Formats: sequence, C-alpha cells, structure tokens
Amino acid sequence: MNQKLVVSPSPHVHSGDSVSKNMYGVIIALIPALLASLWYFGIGALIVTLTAIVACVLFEWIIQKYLMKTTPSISDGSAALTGLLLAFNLPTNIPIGLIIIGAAVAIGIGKMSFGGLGNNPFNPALVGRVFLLISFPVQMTSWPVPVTSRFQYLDATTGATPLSVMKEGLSSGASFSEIMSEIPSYLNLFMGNMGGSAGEVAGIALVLGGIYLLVRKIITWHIPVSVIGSIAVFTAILHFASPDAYAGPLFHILTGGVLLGAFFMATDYVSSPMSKRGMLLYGVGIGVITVLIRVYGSYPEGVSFAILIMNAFVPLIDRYMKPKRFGEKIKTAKVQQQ
Amino acid sequence: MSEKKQIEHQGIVEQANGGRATVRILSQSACASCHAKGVCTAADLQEKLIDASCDRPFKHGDRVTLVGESKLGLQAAWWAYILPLFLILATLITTFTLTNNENMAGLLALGILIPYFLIIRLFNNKFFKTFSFTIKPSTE
Amino acid sequence: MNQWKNFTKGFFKDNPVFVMLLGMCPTLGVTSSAVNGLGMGLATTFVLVMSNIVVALVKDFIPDKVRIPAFIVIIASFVTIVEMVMQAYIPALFEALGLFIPLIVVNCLVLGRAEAFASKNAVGSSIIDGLGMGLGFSMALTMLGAIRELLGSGKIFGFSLFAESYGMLIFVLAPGAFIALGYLTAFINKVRKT
Amino acid sequence: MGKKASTLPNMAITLVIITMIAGGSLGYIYKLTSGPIAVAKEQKQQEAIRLVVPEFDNNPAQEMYKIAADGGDSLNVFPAKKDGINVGVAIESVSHKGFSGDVKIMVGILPDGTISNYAVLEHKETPGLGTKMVTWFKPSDDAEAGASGNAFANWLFGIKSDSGGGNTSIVGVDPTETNLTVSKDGGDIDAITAATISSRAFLDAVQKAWATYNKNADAYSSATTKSNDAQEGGAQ
Amino acid sequence: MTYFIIIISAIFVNNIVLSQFLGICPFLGVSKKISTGIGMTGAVTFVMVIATIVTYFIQELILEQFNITFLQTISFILVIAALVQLVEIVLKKVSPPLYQALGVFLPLITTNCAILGVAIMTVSRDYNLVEAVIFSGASALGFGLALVTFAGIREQLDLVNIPKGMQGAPIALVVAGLLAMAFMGFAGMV
Amino acid sequence: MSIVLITILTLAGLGALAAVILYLASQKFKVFEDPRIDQVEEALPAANCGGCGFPGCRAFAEALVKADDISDLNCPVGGPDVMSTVAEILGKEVGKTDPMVAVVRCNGTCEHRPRLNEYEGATSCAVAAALYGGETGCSFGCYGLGDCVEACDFEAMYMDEETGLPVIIEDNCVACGACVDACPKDIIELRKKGPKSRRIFVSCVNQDKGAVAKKACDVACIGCGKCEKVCPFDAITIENNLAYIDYDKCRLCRKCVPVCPTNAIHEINFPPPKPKPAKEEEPANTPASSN
Amino acid sequence: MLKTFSIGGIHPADRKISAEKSIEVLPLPKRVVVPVAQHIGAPAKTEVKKGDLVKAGQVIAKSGGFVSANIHSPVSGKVFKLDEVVDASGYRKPAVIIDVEGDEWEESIDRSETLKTEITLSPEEIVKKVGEMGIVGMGGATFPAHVKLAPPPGKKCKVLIINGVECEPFLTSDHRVMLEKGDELIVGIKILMKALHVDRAVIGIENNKPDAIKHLEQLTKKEQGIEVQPLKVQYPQGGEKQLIDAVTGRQVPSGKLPIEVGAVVHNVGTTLAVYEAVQKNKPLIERVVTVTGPGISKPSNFLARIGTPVSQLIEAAGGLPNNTGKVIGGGPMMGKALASLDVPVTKGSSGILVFPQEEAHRKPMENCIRCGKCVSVCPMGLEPYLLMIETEKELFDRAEGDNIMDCIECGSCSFTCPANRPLLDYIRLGKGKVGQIIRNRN
Ligand SMILES: Cc1cc2nc3c(=O)[nH]c(=O)nc-3n(C[C@H](O)[C@H](O)[C@H](O)COP(=O)(O)O)c2cc1C
Ligand SMILES: Cc1cc2nc3c(=O)[nH]c(=O)nc-3n(C[C@H](O)[C@H](O)[C@H](O)COP(=O)(O)O)c2cc1C
Ligand SMILES: Cc1cc2nc3c(=O)[nH]c(=O)nc-3n(C[C@H](O)[C@H](O)[C@H](O)COP(=O)(O)O)c2cc1C
Ligand SMILES: Cc1cc2nc3c(=O)[nH]c(=O)nc-3n(C[C@H](O)[C@H](O)[C@H](O)CO)c2cc1C
Ligand code: SF4
Ligand code: SF4
Ligand code: SF4
Ligand code: SF4
Ligand code: FES
Repeated sequence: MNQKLVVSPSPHVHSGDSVSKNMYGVIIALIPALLASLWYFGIGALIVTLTAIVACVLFEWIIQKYLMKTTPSISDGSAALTGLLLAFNLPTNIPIGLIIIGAAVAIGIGKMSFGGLGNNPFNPALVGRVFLLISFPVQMTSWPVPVTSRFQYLDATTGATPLSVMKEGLSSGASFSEIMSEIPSYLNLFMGNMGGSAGEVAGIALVLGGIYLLVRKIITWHIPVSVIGSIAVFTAILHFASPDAYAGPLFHILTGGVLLGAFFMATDYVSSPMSKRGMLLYGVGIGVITVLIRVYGSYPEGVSFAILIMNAFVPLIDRYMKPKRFGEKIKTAKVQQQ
Repeated sequence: MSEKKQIEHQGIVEQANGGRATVRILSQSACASCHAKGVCTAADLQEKLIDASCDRPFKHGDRVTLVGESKLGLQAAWWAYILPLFLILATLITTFTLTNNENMAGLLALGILIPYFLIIRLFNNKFFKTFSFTIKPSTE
Repeated sequence: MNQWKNFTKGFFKDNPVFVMLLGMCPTLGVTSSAVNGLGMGLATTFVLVMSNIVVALVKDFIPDKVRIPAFIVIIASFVTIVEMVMQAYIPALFEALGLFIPLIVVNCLVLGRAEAFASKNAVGSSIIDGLGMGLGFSMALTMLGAIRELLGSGKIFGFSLFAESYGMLIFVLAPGAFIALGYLTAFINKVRKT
Repeated sequence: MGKKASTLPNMAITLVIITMIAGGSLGYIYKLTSGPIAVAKEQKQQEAIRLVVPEFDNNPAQEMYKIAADGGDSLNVFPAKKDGINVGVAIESVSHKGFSGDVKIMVGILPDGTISNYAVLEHKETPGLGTKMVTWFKPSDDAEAGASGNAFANWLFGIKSDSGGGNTSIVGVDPTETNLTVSKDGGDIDAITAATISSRAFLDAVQKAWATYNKNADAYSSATTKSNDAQEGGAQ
Repeated sequence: MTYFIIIISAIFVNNIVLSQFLGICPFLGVSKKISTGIGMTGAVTFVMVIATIVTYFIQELILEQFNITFLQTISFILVIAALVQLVEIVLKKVSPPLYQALGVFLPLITTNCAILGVAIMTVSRDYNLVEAVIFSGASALGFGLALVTFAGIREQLDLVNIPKGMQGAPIALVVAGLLAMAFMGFAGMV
Repeated sequence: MSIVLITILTLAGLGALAAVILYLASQKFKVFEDPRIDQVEEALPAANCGGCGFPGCRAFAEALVKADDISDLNCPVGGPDVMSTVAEILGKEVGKTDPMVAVVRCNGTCEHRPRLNEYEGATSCAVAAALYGGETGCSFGCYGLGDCVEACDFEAMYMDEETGLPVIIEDNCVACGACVDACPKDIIELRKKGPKSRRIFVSCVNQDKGAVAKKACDVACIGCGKCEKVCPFDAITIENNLAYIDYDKCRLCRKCVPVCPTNAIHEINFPPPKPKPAKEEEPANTPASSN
Repeated sequence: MLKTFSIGGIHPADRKISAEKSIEVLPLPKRVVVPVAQHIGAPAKTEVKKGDLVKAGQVIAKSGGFVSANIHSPVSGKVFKLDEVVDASGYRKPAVIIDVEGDEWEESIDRSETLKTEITLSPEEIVKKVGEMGIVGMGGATFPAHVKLAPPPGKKCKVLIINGVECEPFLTSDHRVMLEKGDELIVGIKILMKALHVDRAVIGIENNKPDAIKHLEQLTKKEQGIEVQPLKVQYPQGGEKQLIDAVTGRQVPSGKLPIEVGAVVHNVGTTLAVYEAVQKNKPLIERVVTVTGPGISKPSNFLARIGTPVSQLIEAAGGLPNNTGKVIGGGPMMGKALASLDVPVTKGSSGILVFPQEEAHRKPMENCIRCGKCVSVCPMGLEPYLLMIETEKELFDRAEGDNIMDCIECGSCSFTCPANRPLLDYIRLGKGKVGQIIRNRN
C-alpha cells in the first residue's frame, strides 16, 4: 500500500446523485416545451431563451467571482435552469434589454443576495418575471400570436392570451360559453396553439416533461398534483355554481402557466417545503391563490404571484408541518387511551 | 407537535424565600432587537416583577434565567387580548345593528371590557397555576 | 463635546436611516421622488430642531415621570405647526407627503433625540444635534428618493435623464422602496466600514 | 436647578401647563394659517378652472352651483364668463371606478358642448400607470414632451415612441359625436396602455360631467338666458 | 359585503406594512421569532381596535364639534400613548398572572406609528364606527400576517449563510420588498 | 368662543387625562432604566461577543450598573481601559485584571508530526474528534480543521497552510475565549499576555507516555521533568506526562526553554536567543518581535 | 407485497460478493490484543496481570456492572502486557495483550460439533449464563445480551424477533451463519424464547437471501411458534426499530425501548453465541467476520478469534490490494473507517471492507438545495438537513425539539444527499451535544 488510509465517518458509500444531475434533469425535461416553443414562436423563442440563459449564467459568474469572491459554480446548471425558466415565463417578443434586467434581478436579487443556490426563499425566475411584469406592464402583456410570426421577433403580431380574453370578456358581461367560442379548442390549448409566454403554452410537452421528472424521481407527485387538483376543484365549484360567470376547470388548467408552474416552478426544491404534508398544503395554497387572482384580481394570470406568495409561507409550513416521525402513530394512540 | 420549546428570559432576583422568588426582568420592547434602542428607549423599556418557583436558594441580585413553556405566551395573549377583542367586536356589531346608535355601540363595546376583566380577575388563582415559571441560574 | 463631531455624526456614523434604522415608515413611504424625500426630511428636521430646543429649555421644569408625555406634546405641537404651514404655503408637497406628516410625531428619531440628547444637554448642542440628525435623515431620504425616482421614472428632482417609459415602475411602488433601501443600506454600510 | 419631584399635582400641573401653552400657540398659528390654507385650496381650484375653460373675468367659485348626477353624486359647476358672456363651464366630476379609489377631475365644457380641457384633481391610481391620465387624454404635443430616447435604447427596451399617438385626446371632442369610452369597450378613445381601468374611470368621470351638465342644460340655459341672450344659441 | 371588502383590502391588497408603509420599525425589529409575532399580532389588534374606537369619538364628538380638526395629530397621539399604558395598568391590576406571562413572552406594544396611522386613515376615509373598527382590526391582522411570514423567512435565513454585506437590515429589507412584490398579486382584488 | 380658547381647553383636558394615566402608569411600573446603563453601554466596545459571560454588551452594562462590586466583572475585548472608563462612570472599583491572550498549545506541525492517515469527513474539528483521534499518532493534538478560526469573531486567527496549525494574531485577539470553547481538544488556552507581551508556555497537550508521545510527534512534551527541576520559581508542574507552566508563578526567566529535549517550551516576543540562552535576562529594550 | 418498514429507506447496491463463500476457520494469530471495552456500557475490569498464563475461554476481565460484559481470553498463552492500545477509534484504550502459545481451552467448554437440542437450564439460569459468557449483541451495537433478556418489571415480551436482515451492502456473515448453522440457530432461538417466556419468534430475512429463507423455512416447518418472515430489500431494515415495524407493524415510540411494543430483537450471530454459551458453555471468543471489498482477491467469511489483528484477516483474504484507499470495520453504511490495520477484531466486528482509492473519497460538499431527499429517506421521519444546520449553528435546544436523539445513525441521509452534505457527521456530533445537555438537565 502506498497511500495513507482515508478515514471518514460513515456512511462510506454515496448514491451518486448530485445537484447538477438534478438540474440538468430538469433542463432535459424542459426540452419538449422548448421545442414546442420554437415551433410556435420561432425566432423570438430562440432569442429570448438564449439571452435569458446566457445572461443568468453570466450574472451568476460575475457576482460569484467579483462580488462574493467565491469560486463560481455555474456548472451546476442551476443558473442556466433559472434562465431557461425565466425565458419560459416571458413573451417571445420581449426586447433583449428587459430580458437582461430580468436575469439580473432573478440572479442578483432573487438568488445571490441570499448567498446563492439553496438559500433563496423565493423562486428566482419568478422574482425576475414578476419584477418585469410590474415594471414593464406594457411589454410584458403583449403576446405574439403563435405560428403566424415564427420569423418575427419584436415586430410579431400580437394577440391576447386566452386568460386575458376570458377576463375581459367576463368583466364586460359575456358568458363563459360565448367567450369559449372566441378562443381555441381545448385540444388546441393542450397542444399549445395559443398566445402566451414562451414555455407555458404547450401543455402536452410540459406534461411529458413532468412525467420524465417524476420517473427520474427528481420531483415527487405531491406538489404538481395538489396544485392542479386544487385548481380543478376550486374552479369546478365556481363553474358549476355559476356556469356562465366562471370558466371551467379544464380551461383553467390548460391555459396560462398552471402546468409549467405546477411541474417545474412550484417544485423548485429551494423554495418549496420539505415534508410531504407541507408540499400538499403548499400546492393547495398555490392552486387556491391562483384561482383567486385569476377570478377576482386585476391580473388575468396568477400562477407566478401565487407561487411567490406561497414561497413566503414555506418557512412557516416547514416549521409547523413536520414529516411524520417514526413512532408518532403509536404515541398518539397511547395518549388517546389515557 | 413534538416541540416542547422553552422560552428564556434574563432577569435579576429581587427577593426570594423558599420555593418562590420574585424576579425583576426588563421587558423587551418592540425595538429590543434593534441596536439603536439606546437612542429611542423612550417609553419602550419597562421593568416587570415576575413570580417564579425555584428549586434552589437564590439571593437578591442573582442573575437568573426565567424559563417557561413558550406556548403559554400565546395562551396569555389569548386571554388578555384576543378574547376581549372578539367580545368588543361582537358587542359593537350587535348593538350597532340593533340600535343604529354609534355612541351607544362604542360605549358598550368598550364597556364590555369591564365585566370581562372582572371575570378574568376571578380566575387569577387558576392562571397563577397555569402561567408559572421556573428559574435557573444564568449560564456563565 | 466636540460640536463638529456632534453635528456630523448624523450623516454617517450614526445615520438615523442607514445605521440606526429609525423612522422607516416615512423613509419608505414618501421617497417616491427626491423632492418628496427632501421635503419630508426638512419637515422632520424642523420638528427635530425645534423640539430639541424646547425640550432643552424646559427640561428642568418637567418631573421625570411626565417627561415622555410632555415631550410628546411638544413634538406634536411642532408637527401640527408644520402641517398647517405646509398646507398653507406648499399644498402640493403637503398632499404628496400625506399621512406621513402627522406621523413625524411617532418617528422614534424625534422622540429619541429629545429623550436621549436634548433632555440632557444645553440648548446650543441640542440644536446642533437636532440639525445634524435631521440633515442626516434628509440626506438619506433624498438619496433614496433620487434613486427611486431615477430608476422608476428616469428623473431626478423632476429633471428627465431618460424617457419615463424606460423607468422600472416597481421602484415607484412599495416593493421597489424596500428593495432600493435594502441595497442602499448595504452599500452605505460597506462604504462606512472602509 | 433641581428637577421637580414627581408628585401627582406637580405632574398634572406641568402637563396641563404644557398642553395649554401648546394649545394656545397652535390655536394662534391656526388662526394665522387658516386664511392662507383656504386661499391655497381656492387657488388650486381656480387654477384648475383656469386651465380647463377659456379666459374669464368673473369669479366662478362664487357663482358655483351644484347639480345632481346619476348615482347620487352631486357635481360642482363653475360657470366662467367674460364680460358677462358665458365662455364655458368647469365641472368638478368624480368616478368611483378607479383602480384604487376615486378619480376626481375638473372638466371644462365649452358652450358648444365640446370639451375644452380637463385637469385631474385627485386620484390614487398607481404611479406610472394610472397617473398617466394627467396628460394622456390631452393632445399629444403637450403630452410626454420629454419622451425622446435614442433608437438603440428604444429597440433594447422595446419602447415605441408612440405614446400620446393614436386616438387618445378628448380635448375639443364633442361627446355627441365621439363615444367617450375606451376602444376595448367599443368606444373611440384609446386607453392608457396597461391602465384600462384608470382610463375607464377617467372617461366615466368625463362622461358623467358632460351628461349631467347636458341633462340640466335646459335649466341652466334658461337660467342664463335672462342675463345673456347672445350665447343662447351656442349652449344648446 | 363592504365589510368583507374592507377586510380583504386591509389584509391583502393594501396591507398596512407592505403597501402602506406603517409600522415598519416593529416589522423589522420584532420579526425574529414566529411565536412572538403571533402573540404580538393579538396584542396589536386589541390595542388598535380600542384606540380606533376612542379616537373615533374624539374626532366625532370633540374635534369636529368644535371645528378644531387641526388638533387631530396632537390629541390622537396623546390618547394613544395614554391608552397603551392604560391597557398595561388594567391588565396588571386585574390579572397579575397574565400580566407577568405577557411580560416574559411578548415585547411591549409600541406600534404607535401604525396605530396613529390607522386612526388617521379611518377619519380621512369617512368610515362609520363599525367600518372603522373592522378596518383597524383587519389592518392589525394584515400587520400580523406580514410580521409572521416575515419572521418565518428570517428564521430560515438565520440558518443559511447570507453574504456579509447583506446581513442584517439589508437582507431584511430585500425580503420585505420581495414579499411586497408577491403581495401585489392581490392587486385589484377588492 | 375663540378657536384659541377651545384649543387650549381641549388640549388641557386631554393633557390632564393623559397625565393622570401616565402618572398611574409610572407609579405601577417604577423607573424605566438607570440612565447609566446607556452610558456604560456606550463605553463598551459593542462587540457583543459574550466574552464577559453575559449575553451581550447591554446585558453586561446592566450587570455592571447593578452589581455592587464590579471587580470580578471584566470585558476582555475592551480590556482595562474600558473597564476603568466604566468604573469612572459608576464610581466603582475595577478589579485588577491582566490582559490575556490566546495561545495555541500544540506544535505538531506537519513536519514534526507525520500524518498516518487522511481525514475526509466534515471540515470540523468537533466532527473529527467525535470520530477518532486524528490523522497522526498523537490523539491529543490539533486536527487543523479550524473550528477555532471559525469561532473567532475578531479575525485574530488563521490557519497556517504550511504547518496545519492555527496561528493567533496577537494584536487582534481580545481574549474573548470563543476559540477556547470551540476547540474540542482543549488546545487553546487564555494566558496572561505578560510584560511586553512576553510569555512562556508548553506548546503541547499530549498526555501519552514519553516514548509514545515522542514517536507520534518530534516536539511533544514527554514529561521528562527537566523543566520542572530547573524552574527556580516552582511554576512548572507535571501531571499525566505533561508539563504545565503556571503563568502566575512564571517570571519569564527562560531557564526551562533550553533544557527541554524536544523544544516543547515556547517563548514568545523575546529578543532573539543569545548563543548561551541559559544566562540571566538582561532588561530587553528592543521592541517585542512577534513569533 | 412483501413486508417492510413504513417510513423512508434507501436501496444501495448490495454487492454481496462473499455470499457464496462458506465460513473458514482462520488460523490462530501469534499475538492477540483484547480490549477490555468491547461493548456498550461500563468497561470490564482486568483480572489478569503481565506474565499470567491463560487458557482460551478463561475470564480475563470481569463485567463492570449490570450493563457490561465479561471478557474471556480468546486464546491460550501468556499475558504479554496490559497496555493502552490504539483501537479502531484512534484513541488509546486499555487492552490485554496475549502471546499465543498452543490452543488450550477451558475444560468446561464443549468443543464438539454435536447439536445439543435439549434445554436444561431454567430461564433465570439462561440469563445468568448469557451474562457470564460475555455475550453481546453481534448485530453491531454490542449491547450486553443478558440485559435484553431481562425485561424491566411490568413489561412483557410478546415476540422475539431474530435479525437476519443483514441489510448492509457487502456483509455476509449473518447470511453464512443462517446457512451453515441453521440447526444451532433454531436451538438458540428456543433458548431465547424460554428465557423471555415468549411463544412466538420471527426470523426476519431480506428477500435477497432466498437460500437462507428457504433453508430456515425448511428447518422451522416443524417448530412451534418459530416462523420466517421474508422482507422486501430496503436499507436500514436491520435497524431494530425498523425491523419491528416491518415484522409487527408497530412503531417503537421515540425514546423508548423495543419492549414498549412487546418485542425483543436479537441478531442471528448473537443467537448462535447464546446457543453455544448455554448448551456448550462456550464464551464469546470467536466470531464470523466477512472480509470483502471490490479489490479483495479472495472475499471470505472467516471464523476468527477475538483479538486477531485486522491485517491478518486481510492477508488471509488475499492481501491488501495496491490501490487501497480505505479500510472499514463493518459495513459501508455504518462501519468505522480504520486509521490503522493493527487494530484487533472485537465482539462487534461483523466485517472488514477494503475500498480502492476510487471509492474511498467523498465529493466536496455544496450548499443544501433543500431537495428534501434526506427527509424522505430518513427511516425515523427526521429532517436531517435541519439537524445538521442546527448542530452547525449550535442551536441544540431546537435540535432536541426536532428529535435529533431519535436518529439511528443509519446514514441514509448522507448517502442520498445530492449536495454531498456530511449530514450524519454533524447529526452525530449534535446527538452527542444534546445528549450531554439532557444528562446535565437530569
Ligand atoms: C400594482 C398594480 C397597479 C396597477 N395600477 C393600475 C392603475 O393605476 N390603473 C389601471 O388602470 N390599471 C392598473 N393596474 C393594471 C390592472 O390591474 C390591469 O392589469 C389593467 O388595467 C388591464 O390591462 P390593460 O390596460 O392592458 O388592458 C395595476 C396593476 C397592478 C398589479
Ligand atoms: C441505555 C440503554 C438501555 C437499554 N436497556 C435495555 C433494556 O432494559 N432492555 C432491553 O431489552 N434492551 C435494552 N437496551 C437495548 C436496546 O434496545 C437496543 O437493543 C440496543 O441499543 C442495540 O440496538 P441497535 O443495534 O438497533 O442499535 C438498552 C439500550 C441502551 C442504550
Ligand atoms: C441502521 C442500522 C442497521 C442495522 N442493520 C442490522 C443488520 O443488518 N443486521 C443485524 O443483525 N443488526 C442490524 N442492526 C442492529 C440492530 O438494530 C440491533 O441492534 C440488533 O438486531 C439487535 O440484536 P443484537 O443485540 O443481537 O445485536 C442495525 C442497526 C442499525 C441502527
Ligand atoms: C425541480 C426543480 C425545479 C426548479 N425550478 C426552478 C424555478 O422555478 N425557478 C428557478 O429560478 N430555478 C429553479 N430551479 C433551479 C434551482 O433550484 C434554482 O436556481 C434555485 O432556486 C436557486 O437557488 C429548479 C430546480 C429543480 C431541481
Ligand atoms: S483568538 Fe480566541 S480568544 Fe482571541 S479573539 Fe479570537 S476567539 Fe477570542
Ligand atoms: S486548535 Fe483545536 S479547534 Fe483549532 S484547529 Fe486545532 S483542533 Fe481544531
Ligand atoms: S442517519 Fe439519522 S437522520 Fe440520517 S437518515 Fe438515518 S436516522 Fe435519519
Ligand atoms: S438531501 Fe442534501 S441537499 Fe437535499 S435537503 Fe437534504 S441536505 Fe439538503
Ligand atoms: S414604525 Fe413607523 S416610523 Fe417606526
């Protein structure tokens, strides 16, 4: 033997899982949605996605290297993922300057101010997105029409998203079924043939990606199911109570950012609860707040806000929704007996 | 919840006999954690005398730590603030809807506190048992 | 005490906003523009100096236990005076500052200086203390106002530096106030340490 | 000088004295400022009136009268006259449909029924969005004069320098010909970008003023005819 | 229904801390522990409601009667300062055990800024008494909501390593900003 | 009635009411605080390090004001200067406390103490100590993982990359004792700073028998007792095969230094050794040179 | 569906490369080093002095209390010296060093291979015997076995569980014992049942040892009250509380002993030792040790005397490979890395594992990304990420509130963590500190 023995505490083996495997796993899962986005929005989607990824990675590198003076860890893929998800939450005709601002906010304010990966209480991509939404409402709410403007970027023809059509329509007194005749069919909605942010439109691609994440055990079912389930239940109640005044559950699930949010953004490890019970509560919270904002608020879409709001409650959830301890079952049974 | 969190508060023994001691504490103010409190102590710092039970002899001037179960704090807040708050709201709203007279409603709403606190007073002994503290020497 | 030091401590060493985090409500609430910040700062400075003077003058006549209510009355009087005067002569600013003018009363900075400084010192140094602290407060509010105005609407003191439509609206709104103050505090603390 | 002991009478006396002095001086200063405050308030109104109607030489505030509008509000109407001739009215109108609170405006209506100008008196709309109403509905040359910016920046941030363009002005518009609702609702006026709600509220207030005034125009014109025949034709 | 709107508005949409900027000092200062935050909310609500009732009558029965509304600031603050003390005295007289327990667990109630602000707001909004009380109660709950979530986040941040320059006030303010930003999602929901 | 009069009456009424309530309050709640606490706190260094044994500077200030006798209270950070200022404010006597400083009592550098295995657990001495005796044959010595450096709030310590041992920057060390508490091996000790910062101590804590110790580390104290014998002031005791120099008794004569066969006794801030170091000290005026 | 425990759990690759190797008797070493503290509880008190002649099986150190165990000489020979010797922990502990001379055993010991099925001793005598013979838990905890055979008054044992799980990767000693010593095992179980006054015993075996399951099922077919329970493969099924949960569906409450739910767990090795002690009078002086690892040329299961140096076992298994990086006493999940190969085999050594350099190193740790994987694998339902931080930040009262003391140190959390965080390292430290605080409080 020519080397010294290594001594370390147990365990001496490791699963081989790593942070970057998880991050790249999510990126892979997002590829179908990216392809769909390229199909529908063409060059705009390409420009927005690339700019966002490059800007996020670059900001992370600069901040780590020059402000925090640590060794940059951009290769873990989390910054690229944040960039990708930021891009997916932007309209594809958004000017580059705003993307860069959004990336700076996402990484600089949303992530690095807290010390980087793992420390941020709020979802960085959503911090960037909502910051832009509030700051530049005009640019953030003009959506390119899918397919027609594949070869246009800033000058793409714009249209409304189904959600804003619905909101405008309902508030001007039209009924749900009347409005439904103006927007694409459910099948089209599921395939992604509608106005919206780069990555949120193609439901089918997002579901595929979500299944991939579930199969690879990168995420568990708790958050997506509780988000989508609570939206479905809540809107179903509203819809069946007053079918004309409220859109139905399928409409709500297939439009806007619900699928993207439920599978890819609410599940962000860092800003979601740790215990399974907590995840369920968190998901229900997101679902309920999303519907409240969509139905009663002034924004037509509420997933981003709902996730950010629930992010704020995650520490409380973690504090009061501990995982089920071993032996708890028996203990409570005992107490009841006495 | 399996958490049995204790809350601790620094204090100084005022007087002690046998199993009980009176401890003088400096109640923190809203700004207690603020390092500028030296500037704005204004009305914010108060001394309070707390009775506590102790298992060791302490003498005047000992630095001790008061220990109590932290859920008692919320219980105390419930009796002292939250329950009377509901009473006020209930009285206010019922009298107002009944009489439609603001002055009357307001007066009654504030007035309801008097019987409430008189009743609370009757429970003092019980409360003394619930809200008890123990003390231990401050860790050096 | 060295009067110069006494005067300047409010600007940097003990800046009420960045270092002591006092009077955060007006700091955040009125700084959507530099002018508002400056106006609020000066109004506060006025109250601070005047109440410091009066407190220093009457401190010996006031029994200890009514010190605080007496101070409150004194301060509140000056606040009311400021309120009325502004309403009469600069109504636009008065409206912009809104609720926060009466809230000068509860600004810990004012009561704090009265209690901690003026009630222990002579009139002269109390004035200097009040002036220093007040101007430090004004400086902080103006800086924050300028930053928010610039980022939010491309102007500083109303002069356009770039088109308003480039502004990031969020800085005019509540979240921007917190965020801008957060980073400004971090920056000032860093500068202060070096 | 030693401090006073904290006895009850001592304390009460001190406090009472202090409050009395405070009260006295405040009352005094109130007396001093109440005049200027009233003047300042009046001036604001005067200025608004001056802005929205053509030059006049009477005191509209003195001749102000109220008329009831739909929805329980009563609007203040300030007739403006030059040489005794009716040159228009300024109407203080309000809408409750604002994004966050009421929108209060002053609208000037010319004797021929067209809108001469407006001023926003009070509103709680979001700065940067709803606040644009202050200039948005005026002819574009006095709106956003400062909006320049170079082409690159415009490209980078996606700002089309078309603000104030389109059909946004209500000045000089005759509401009988132009539908004063936002284009989204089928009207003729383009809403402030991203602030449709504020735009609706604003136009609601304008319309309310105009409609209320018009409804009462008969009463009004008959009231004024007596003193002023010459203008009658124009005010119908 | 108007009551409901007042409540939703005061808690979520126009949250007293996150969008009205009142009571920021205790928000930044007391928000280090969740349980304290919860207790504090109860105390603040109680005091705020009582203060609102009392100042409401002062405004209605004295200031407006005599046309001396310019004394609003000074009379309100005197009354509020006295009231906060009065609550303590009463509690101490009436129930020493409760008083002691609160002394150990809760910081004193010194959200004068928010109390005064709410009192003035109820006046300027022309609320009637019930509306005023509901508004002040809801405002205090909004304060509590912000305080407790914020305390939760800060407790979590205590466990991670925040970059040196951002530690303390800066990061607290940034969190507050992001919280305010998230709460803007409720905009228009009244 | 004139406005002024109404104003006066209203305010006087409210004032009187408030006065009564606040009077009652002050009756109930005693004085607020001794103003001297503020003064004392101002005088303290505001490091809030806990070195005084109190939760923070303010708590210490309270204790100082309340204690009748402050001679056994000490702020290690501020040192005697601060304490005398405080005493001045309070009109009390300060205890005579010599300034202290932390010293590292392990000299097992990589060169002297061969590594036998390679540790790869969490970078924490406490974790390593819970696991085993360390990378070398000496199970008493420094792990070199820097818990002490981590604990120091005053940037008074760093790990020397070359030796693998922590080094104390004397000028920064305020003797708060944080590092002493942090070290799981009790290697760091607070010792009197000594005149001109000179001090002598045994830089080893190995309690193994001489041969074992020597095998594990060239410079270990082997408990041979030579220093004990040579010390004219009985300052050295040997217990568990380890010599210890009592700093209260040691008069810095340096007789023990050369007799140590393993050079385990360290002298700090003395002028460079003369060729015959066993000779009597001459009063050294040269400025202290750091080790 | 196969039974298993209900919370958490992981699936490390099981790599049981020595499973097919039958137990070989290891040649006697030249010198043995017998530490006097080989068990949980008070160390034993040395009874011999330098130069004494001892026989195999002779008591050389007497139990130091109720929770303690006798130490017997594993060999015959001369006491070379009593000294402090570096043990697996790297610290010096007192030990008896014996130079081996011949192989002479105490006369009372029955060394024959014959199976002795008839149990003559009364329950009390069994407990006493087990104590005298120095039997300790051989599943790893080395808890004196007689203590577990004497349930505290008022507690009734309802089921005896025999731990044949061997969930640790690589290790095969229990597997071999079950295959080769099945008959003895059954008698041992009956002895334990008698001592505990229970009429039901369950042997829990993971499904990756079908031969052992089949063999024991065969043997227990005719036995009253003894059954074999195949279990789904999942680490840490061998943990006492997990095994009880898996077998009976009952969970031992936090801070309580298994007897709370009426169960007593013994390892198969322990059971065999009990058989030998009770029926053959043989103290615990030798045990089965697996020597294995990716680079070991001859992975084996040896029957080795206590005190044999580890280096000799490795020699016997083909020697230390050239690129050895780490040598572990025990399994890869819970075993201890050895700082030197001079340490002796003790009563608790179930295996020696040799890892090449490639597998010996940990990856650098990163920030916790709050992925929650550690939480979901923890078999005790704890939050390892939080416990680690609380320990790091010295928030011990919070750690206590978060049940840090429940951690069974299974290492599932560290194994899983994608950020390579040394969770268990810190949790262990925290447990130590919290334990100390609790002791001080009481
Ligand atoms: C914080 C915030 C403030 C807003 N302020 C206003 C406003 O003052 N006026 C307005 O009309 N819309 C405002 N909005 C936007 C509306 O909620 C709504 O999105 C918009 O009126 C509809 O969009 P559109 O005008 O592009 O059709 C605001 C939104 C938010 C989130
Ligand atoms: C302090 C202590 C006391 C114990 N007391 C008893 C006991 O009285 N009865 C018993 O059956 N087991 C007792 N045990 C044994 C434990 O239940 C358990 O079997 C032992 O710790 C080994 O389990 P493990 O290998 O799963 O860690 C005790 C253990 C400890 C640590
Ligand atoms: C995580 C963990 C894994 C364990 N795995 C096993 C195992 O695979 N086989 C075993 O016999 N004991 C295992 N044990 C030890 C048992 O908990 C328990 O101590 C033993 O079964 C009791 O029997 P004994 O006292 O006879 O050793 C494990 C303990 C822990 C904490
Ligand atoms: C399942 C999963 C979902 C993620 N979702 C997001 C996300 O929505 N937004 C984001 O900025 N980063 C996301 N990340 C990346 C990473 O967690 C994020 O950059 C951290 O929040 C930064 O600390 C995700 C990572 C994973 C594994
Ligand atoms: S070296 Fe040790 S004693 Fe000195 S300041 Fe640092 S931690 Fe305190
Ligand atoms: S002196 Fe102690 S704490 Fe410091 S590195 Fe060495 S072993 Fe660790
Ligand atoms: S080592 Fe402890 S904390 Fe980690 S998984 Fe196992 S029981 Fe849970
Ligand atoms: S497994 Fe690791 S990264 Fe994931 S939560 Fe646990 S400690 Fe954090
Ligand atoms: S709480 Fe509003 S200024 Fe301090």
